[in-house]
Amino acid sequence: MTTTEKPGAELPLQQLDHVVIRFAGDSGDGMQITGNQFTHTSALVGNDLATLPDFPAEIRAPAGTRPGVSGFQLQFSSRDVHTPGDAPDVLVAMNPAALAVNIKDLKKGGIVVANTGNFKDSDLRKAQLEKNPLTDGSLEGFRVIEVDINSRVAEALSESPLSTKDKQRCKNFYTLGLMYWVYSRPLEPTMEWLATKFKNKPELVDANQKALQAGFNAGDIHELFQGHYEVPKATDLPTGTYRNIMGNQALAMGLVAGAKLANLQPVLGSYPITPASTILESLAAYKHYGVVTIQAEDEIAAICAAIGASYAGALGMTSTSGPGMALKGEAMGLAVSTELPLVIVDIQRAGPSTGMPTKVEQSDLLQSIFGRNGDTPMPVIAVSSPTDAFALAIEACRIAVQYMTPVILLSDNFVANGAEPWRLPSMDDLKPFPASFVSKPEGHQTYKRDARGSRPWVKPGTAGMEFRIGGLEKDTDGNISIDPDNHRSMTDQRHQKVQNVADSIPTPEVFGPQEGDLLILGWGSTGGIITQGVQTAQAQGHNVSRIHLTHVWPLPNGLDEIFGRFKAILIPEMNMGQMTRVMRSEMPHHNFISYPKVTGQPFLTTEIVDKIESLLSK
Amino acid sequence: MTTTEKPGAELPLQQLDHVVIRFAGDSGDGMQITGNQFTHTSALVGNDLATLPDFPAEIRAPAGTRPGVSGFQLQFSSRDVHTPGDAPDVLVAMNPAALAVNIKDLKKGGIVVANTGNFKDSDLRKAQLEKNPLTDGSLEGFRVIEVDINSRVAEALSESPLSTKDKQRCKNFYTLGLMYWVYSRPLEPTMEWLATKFKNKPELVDANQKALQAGFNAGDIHELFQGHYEVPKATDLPTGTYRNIMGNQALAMGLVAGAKLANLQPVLGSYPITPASTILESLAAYKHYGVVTIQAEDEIAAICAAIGASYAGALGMTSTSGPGMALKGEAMGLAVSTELPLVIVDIQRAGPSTGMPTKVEQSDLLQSIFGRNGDTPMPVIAVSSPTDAFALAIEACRIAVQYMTPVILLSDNFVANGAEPWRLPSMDDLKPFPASFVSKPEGHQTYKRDARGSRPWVKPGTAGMEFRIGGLEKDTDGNISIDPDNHRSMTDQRHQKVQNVADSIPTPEVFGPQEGDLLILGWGSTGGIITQGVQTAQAQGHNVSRIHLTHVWPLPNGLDEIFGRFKAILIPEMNMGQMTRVMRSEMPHHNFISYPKVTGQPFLTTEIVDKIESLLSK
Amino acid sequence: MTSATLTKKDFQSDQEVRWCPGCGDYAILAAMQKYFAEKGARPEKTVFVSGIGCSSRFPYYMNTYGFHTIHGRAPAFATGIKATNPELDVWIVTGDGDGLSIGGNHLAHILRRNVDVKILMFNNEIYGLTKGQYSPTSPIGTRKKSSPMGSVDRPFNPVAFAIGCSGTFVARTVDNDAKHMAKTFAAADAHKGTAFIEILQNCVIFNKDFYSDTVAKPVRADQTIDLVPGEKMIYGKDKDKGLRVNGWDIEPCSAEEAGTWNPSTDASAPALLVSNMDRNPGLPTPLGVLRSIDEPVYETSVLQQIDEAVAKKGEGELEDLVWSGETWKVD
Amino acid sequence: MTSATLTKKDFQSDQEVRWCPGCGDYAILAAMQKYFAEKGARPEKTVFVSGIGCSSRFPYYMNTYGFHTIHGRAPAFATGIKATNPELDVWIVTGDGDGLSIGGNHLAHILRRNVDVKILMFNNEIYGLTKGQYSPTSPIGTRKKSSPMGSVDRPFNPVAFAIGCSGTFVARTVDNDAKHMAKTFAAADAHKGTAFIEILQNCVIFNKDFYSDTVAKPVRADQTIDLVPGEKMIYGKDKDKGLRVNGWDIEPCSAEEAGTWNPSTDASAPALLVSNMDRNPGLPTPLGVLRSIDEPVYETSVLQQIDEAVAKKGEGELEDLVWSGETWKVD
Ligand SMILES: Cc1ncc(C[n+]2csc(CCOP(=O)(O)OP(=O)(O)O)c2C)c(N)n1
Ligand SMILES: Cc1ncc(C[n+]2csc(CCOP(=O)(O)OP(=O)(O)O)c2C)c(N)n1
Ligand code: SF4
Ligand code: SF4
Ligand SMILES: [Mg+2]
Ligand SMILES: [Mg+2]
Repeated sequence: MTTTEKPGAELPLQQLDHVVIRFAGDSGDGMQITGNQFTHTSALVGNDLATLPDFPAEIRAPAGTRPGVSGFQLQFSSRDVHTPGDAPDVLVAMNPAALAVNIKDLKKGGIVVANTGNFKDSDLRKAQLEKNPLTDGSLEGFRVIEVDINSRVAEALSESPLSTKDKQRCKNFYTLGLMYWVYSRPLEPTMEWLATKFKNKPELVDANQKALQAGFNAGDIHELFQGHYEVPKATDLPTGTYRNIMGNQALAMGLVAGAKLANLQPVLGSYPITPASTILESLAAYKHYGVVTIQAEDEIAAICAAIGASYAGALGMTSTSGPGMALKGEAMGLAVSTELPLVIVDIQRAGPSTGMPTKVEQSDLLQSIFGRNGDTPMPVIAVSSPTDAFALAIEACRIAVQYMTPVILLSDNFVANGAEPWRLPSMDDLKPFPASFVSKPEGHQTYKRDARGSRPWVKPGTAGMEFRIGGLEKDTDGNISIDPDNHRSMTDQRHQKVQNVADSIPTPEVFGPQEGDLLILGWGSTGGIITQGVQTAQAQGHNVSRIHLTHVWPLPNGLDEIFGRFKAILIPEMNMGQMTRVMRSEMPHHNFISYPKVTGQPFLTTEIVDKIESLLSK
Repeated sequence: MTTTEKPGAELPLQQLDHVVIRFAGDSGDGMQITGNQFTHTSALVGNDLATLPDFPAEIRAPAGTRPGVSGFQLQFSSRDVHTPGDAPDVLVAMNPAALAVNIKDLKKGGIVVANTGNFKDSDLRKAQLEKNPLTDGSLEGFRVIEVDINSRVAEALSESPLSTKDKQRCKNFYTLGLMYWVYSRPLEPTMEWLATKFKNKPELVDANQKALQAGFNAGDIHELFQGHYEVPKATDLPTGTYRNIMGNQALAMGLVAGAKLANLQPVLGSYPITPASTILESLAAYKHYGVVTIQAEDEIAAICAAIGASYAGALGMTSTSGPGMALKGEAMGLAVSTELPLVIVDIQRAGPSTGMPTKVEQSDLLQSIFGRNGDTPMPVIAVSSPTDAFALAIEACRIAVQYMTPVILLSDNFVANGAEPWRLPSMDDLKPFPASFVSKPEGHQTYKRDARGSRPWVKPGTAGMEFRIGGLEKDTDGNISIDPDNHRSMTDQRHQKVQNVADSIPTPEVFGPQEGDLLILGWGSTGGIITQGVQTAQAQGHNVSRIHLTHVWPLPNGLDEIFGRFKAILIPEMNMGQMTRVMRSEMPHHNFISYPKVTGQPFLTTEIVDKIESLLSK
Repeated sequence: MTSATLTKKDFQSDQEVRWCPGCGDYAILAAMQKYFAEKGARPEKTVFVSGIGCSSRFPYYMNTYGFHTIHGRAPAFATGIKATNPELDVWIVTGDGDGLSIGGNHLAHILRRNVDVKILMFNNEIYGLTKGQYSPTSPIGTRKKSSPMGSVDRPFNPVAFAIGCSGTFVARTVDNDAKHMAKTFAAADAHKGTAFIEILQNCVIFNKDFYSDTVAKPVRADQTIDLVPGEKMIYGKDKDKGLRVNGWDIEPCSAEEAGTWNPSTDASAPALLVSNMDRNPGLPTPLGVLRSIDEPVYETSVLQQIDEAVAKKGEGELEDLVWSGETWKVD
Repeated sequence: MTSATLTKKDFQSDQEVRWCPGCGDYAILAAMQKYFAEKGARPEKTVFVSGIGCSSRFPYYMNTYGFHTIHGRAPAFATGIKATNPELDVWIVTGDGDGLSIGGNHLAHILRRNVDVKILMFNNEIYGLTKGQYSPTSPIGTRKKSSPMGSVDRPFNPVAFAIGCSGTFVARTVDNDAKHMAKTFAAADAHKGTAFIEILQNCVIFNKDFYSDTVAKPVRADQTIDLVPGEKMIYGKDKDKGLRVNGWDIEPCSAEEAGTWNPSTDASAPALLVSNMDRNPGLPTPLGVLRSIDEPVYETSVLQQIDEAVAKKGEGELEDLVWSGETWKVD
């Protein structure tokens, strides 16, 4: 069956360090599957990689229209990779709309693979194009490979018993085969995947496998390409067992793991919202781990149910995005006041208001730290990549349980839907932090603090420990108090407890020179791009360093000393400068430079590199 | 009827500059009426003054208990007064609970007037006192005047047809008469007030007037006091017509005036909450001014109804306190995104969560500036005193209408319930800022900006201008857009528009030396106390200045230059340092010193003075 | 503006409609545009207010004033709009998630207040826009993304909910019957007060044909009854089935024995009785007007009080406002 | 812990009760403490959850576990508590403002989900804690601080609301009748699922004796009917008045002709019919059990699915969680 032994032996084979490829087509064209298969196969051949799907904002926009375009970008590399890549090297465009929407991102001199079968006049009209971009000269400067995929698939499947319509649905596997040839990937993994996927529909297995093979063969036979490429396996990847994982998936698993490590039942209260809904959906499938998911009537009920769960002795959790966060402020205050553990997940999207639900932004930072009535401090940590989401979900659980506090876990659209290979942690890497419940009345006080500043947790059901709590100010015994000194003291204690979290986290490492002119500070999902950008700039000989903040509130210890070693600290962030504001207010004596980007799109590596260059040349 | 001509001529009459007096008794004792009458009379004799009632947290705690104590403090003076005073010079205690709760505040050497008629064993028990403080030596250092007010009133009213119980309800007027004697006030204003108040119950008029007169006479006759006092009329008060006004009352009037000046109908959506409810209640009584009040089902509905009103062409308003503010964040974002005028009033109280609803705090500042998802800027202004509330409510309306933006108007418990004489503005002082509506389609775009950065306002009902708006990102035409450049541009425009407000406000004045070692920065209700404290410190020869911020976001122009003239800027505030944080993040190069107070109580003048001394002696 | 007759097209906005091909929302939109042309509506007098959801995109497609607000709060915005300008013809579009999940309370309160707005709830028993989680109207056992083993939450019956909130007009129609929609829109429009219409709507992507047993075209005649005020309760392809009351209950009978439908009785119990028929195997799903009573309209009373206050105290002037209370002079 | 018999006193907490002297809340508290002693409740197994309001201070005074949460959200907290530990006996205390104004949606949703909690709504037709504004249960025309010319909002009927939300147990009692309260608490307690009890409660400060025409002691016997499942609908000081059904209506009759009360019919219409009797001059105000049906309990189903999942897939281990999906090796 396979002919992948010596792929395209006649044509020149060129080695590449890394490639960025984007598949784009109509929502119905199966681009997500194509992308995922390419990813999977590339992982198996040993590349490092990162991916980013780009779903249309509409559920199903009319076929062939620009809003209906669905995309999937991946970068695969023979070295460590931190982002899905800036500009694609190759754009696969299944129709004119896909071409029109994506062409502006393609690298100069990049390859366009266009399915000419879908470039009829009617197709151009649906894409609101007056002329055919394949012929009007607008693609000058790119290498355009035209393939009538529709016809080729029809030919390849002429013997198949499938209907014409169903045959055409195999187009994406033909396309995938073609790209496998171009980048010298084996067909077997996808062949196997098809066999399993459609195991009850042999005619579908057959047709899709045939299409895949036909696409692969076409590279060679039709001499569409002047040559093809190889991206050797990455050699700097740590050894271990890997799987590919998306950000929200990893985050959900981290929440289950975190609760397990705390020896608590995870109870999620959530209300669907893009791009957080998949956390609720993932957790709903973990029932055999004892996970309870409550799909609440709104975001307020969701967090209140989670607080109720924590009150009852579980680990309460809630997941949402910006508009939902805005609704949870009052209840967060109650969790702060009653000092119950709680994990609040915010998958940020572009605001203000409903904003651009499918676009990325980091603009909920200030809301997370300050968006509540009263002096109401709460730890905030931020996820930098899909795999980081697993680790930080556990970290959020740890802080919540050890400090009896609500914790905000920030992620964003970019991380949530992005994917990367995950080196599976061994069980020894996961340190338990079991919660303890008090059951003896002797010496117990509801708000008596331990060395961390944390209060004891009593589980209702425990005889002799009956107590009442609430959101009114209270004294150490838990009784309502309006005594002025008590309020000052309790306010201080709540503040101090959150500050104490800093003592439980490491000072972040500086990568690159330990002192110098410029330090780039990243937080959340800018982390990967900053890494890539700084590495590039360093390779170009620039004296620049980087640091990444995982814990954004309280700030880790030692930052002041580190910042003191640099003349300037640049903070790229996808908002109007929110982290810069936090830094200035905490350490006004350092020179922070804000580098905001508010387009709803992640930074490009080149933007980081250019900024570094311009700052260092001043 | 009156004998006030030569009050207590036999006893020495001493002149005082100012006096602080606190009336304290059971909720049912009528202390608020007593205090208000004293205030009214003092205003009429020409004193300047400021008052602060102190209501119990409970609606009606059991009689005689500590939680049931109701208090009213006022400062009256022959000079300009900025606060109700630190420690009272005189404490009138109608029962042991009132004494126990308030004695700690009394000035050293101050006078206690105690109603011994209520110091029976049962009364002491209700107040949870084991010994009688009048006899156990605990009042050493104070001048204690014991009067059995119960018996004296009974005697004075022996001829009255009232029941014994009703006679006893005249106790507060007896007490008031006594204090009138001590401070040489005329009885007429209160006599007249009683005559009007009970005009249909002549026996009540008679009894209360008799009690008042008897109390007044008692000062003389019984030689309870070694002398009495006079506080001459203030001579530094601007001429004009005055009335006494409470903060929330003034604020409500300001909202009506602001809407009138904008030529718009005021529509308030509100949900009751302490200490903001009286704004809703005041506005509900202004129906003949065209005010619509919607008592909504919750704070979210309240703000949404207000936004709906603005959408329909009225001036939408909403009033609440901290927990309610926390709920409004999402809707505020919509108002920012759709750029509709809106006034959001937050009467701050002590948090976090339900906190201490009847106690004061300024801890909603950061929530007001930052508590929303996305980059969602909004002007914030803060009221410093009861009369200032009128002016700033108008200012909030002006900004909202001229800049098509929601505006947050911050006040607090201290201002809301405090009162002071208000020099009534003339109509010429109130400058109109009429709103204009667009009705011509030519050249119109929904988000086309004028010189201020503000967009045009179209009233539904206008033919030919039909348009759709919402919370999704949109372009200048108002059409939904996810274009990256458009989002950057609109985000910038929203940001810039709010910054532009700074150009419409004056740079605040520095009082005292224009440069030096120390500048005290006040915002909101710390203003009065800082004024008083700085004046005191200046009088003591300290080189210290002060500045007050009315507009807390955006900051007024010129501050940077002003701050540059001082070595340090001290920021006293009733929170954990929120304004200090804002200042540092905006102008990190100045030396801001935070002076937080979080006891649920306002600063004392002495605390300001002491802090100044300690900083300047360093 | 002259009141030239407008056509359906005049109510189509210039925005591209972006629902999934085949979505029931298209039919509702078309029916509404047609109805607006027929009733002789003025675009400038009309405001469509919505929350968030596929259904809530509706206002963008009507060439009238429109406000796409935030999730669940449309009734609150509409209350503010009507209290400001009762002349505006305000229509709310909401979904089963927008209106009954996050927005249930605002829906309840506008119903009890009886604000003069028309509410269209597109009930597809699913959250469409967030890609297919079960909703508060999904039956127990619904297997969707967030309920892989089936939902365990008992659903609301939207019309019963509206009746419990003492709604003054409650009706039900379906996206596949343009005539019935038009008739129901007209009945709601004629009502003075809050009119609530549940529209059963097909979400072809996430909950395709959920109504195939009841209001789908092939079975509709036999599985539903159109309740028309003052008419006999008769249904069936051959108009041969009837309903009648028996004690606390409603029961099937022959067409001859059928009772007469009255949605305007003092008590709302009959409305609830019929609205709960779906639960009952032998009985048809009710469509049509379930409840219709006259009650005071909120914004009318609000404005009446203002008029009364003005009549009594005179129109308040800025000067009177400031120069009020007990005053004194300092010279 | 031994299960020694506890007395009423054992359910009194050490906190000083701070309602106004004369407030109806005292009587409800006493009745509850007495009932808890009589039912042999265990303090440690009991949780009182409340929102904000005078009524919501209740948990502080019960010597059990208690959670005084935020305004209107008690049902959501309670849902989280029950989904975590169904063994706990959870009672919600709320007011007409807390439960029907800001909290209406959560109340509606807990009712439809049928979480096994008991809800006591103290209805004094006023916001007590915020000092006397009209509430969503105040009749039109109520003149209070925020409605100087009388309120214009039509009120909710709490029991009708609960029925519209398909509540499985709905009852009404009054603070001045200790016996009736005890009986109603017991009936609610015996119900498996959400039990909603409206308690008419006298706010002596802001809405004194609002119920003087109906449930006040002097008129109660003649102005109210105690609806007891399975018993004849008879009332009056002399037990001489009756009620019976006639078509869509309920009507007065002699005691002999009275019908039998059944709150457990398939449809909830009879419950709504009687719950709306107050509106009707000739008919008595209903007290007692208006609705009582058996339906699946939310948290039972939640936990059952977990058990099923475990039975099918085995108890999930940390190791399995991480080592899932398609993996590959890098050596
Ligand atoms: C505050 C907030 N929470 C959640 C969401 C996400 N959200 C948008 S629409 C929707 C549900 C829509 O369901 P429905 O009202 O039934 O509309 P449909 O799409 O089915 O027409 C949800 C949960 C949001 N936009 N805002
Ligand atoms: C978010 C929020 N909004 C408003 C309030 C103010 N508030 C406290 S209790 C209450 C109403 C209470 O009415 P009800 O539930 O009837 O209780 P009652 O005092 O009458 O027993 C209100 C509006 C609050 N505490 N929190
Ligand atoms: S997801 Fe469903 S409801 Fe939404 S547009 Fe598509 S078919 Fe219609
Ligand atoms: S205000 Fe009313 S409800 Fe509240 S404690 Fe007092 S009497 Fe009871
Ligand atoms: Mg829906
Ligand atoms: Mg109440």
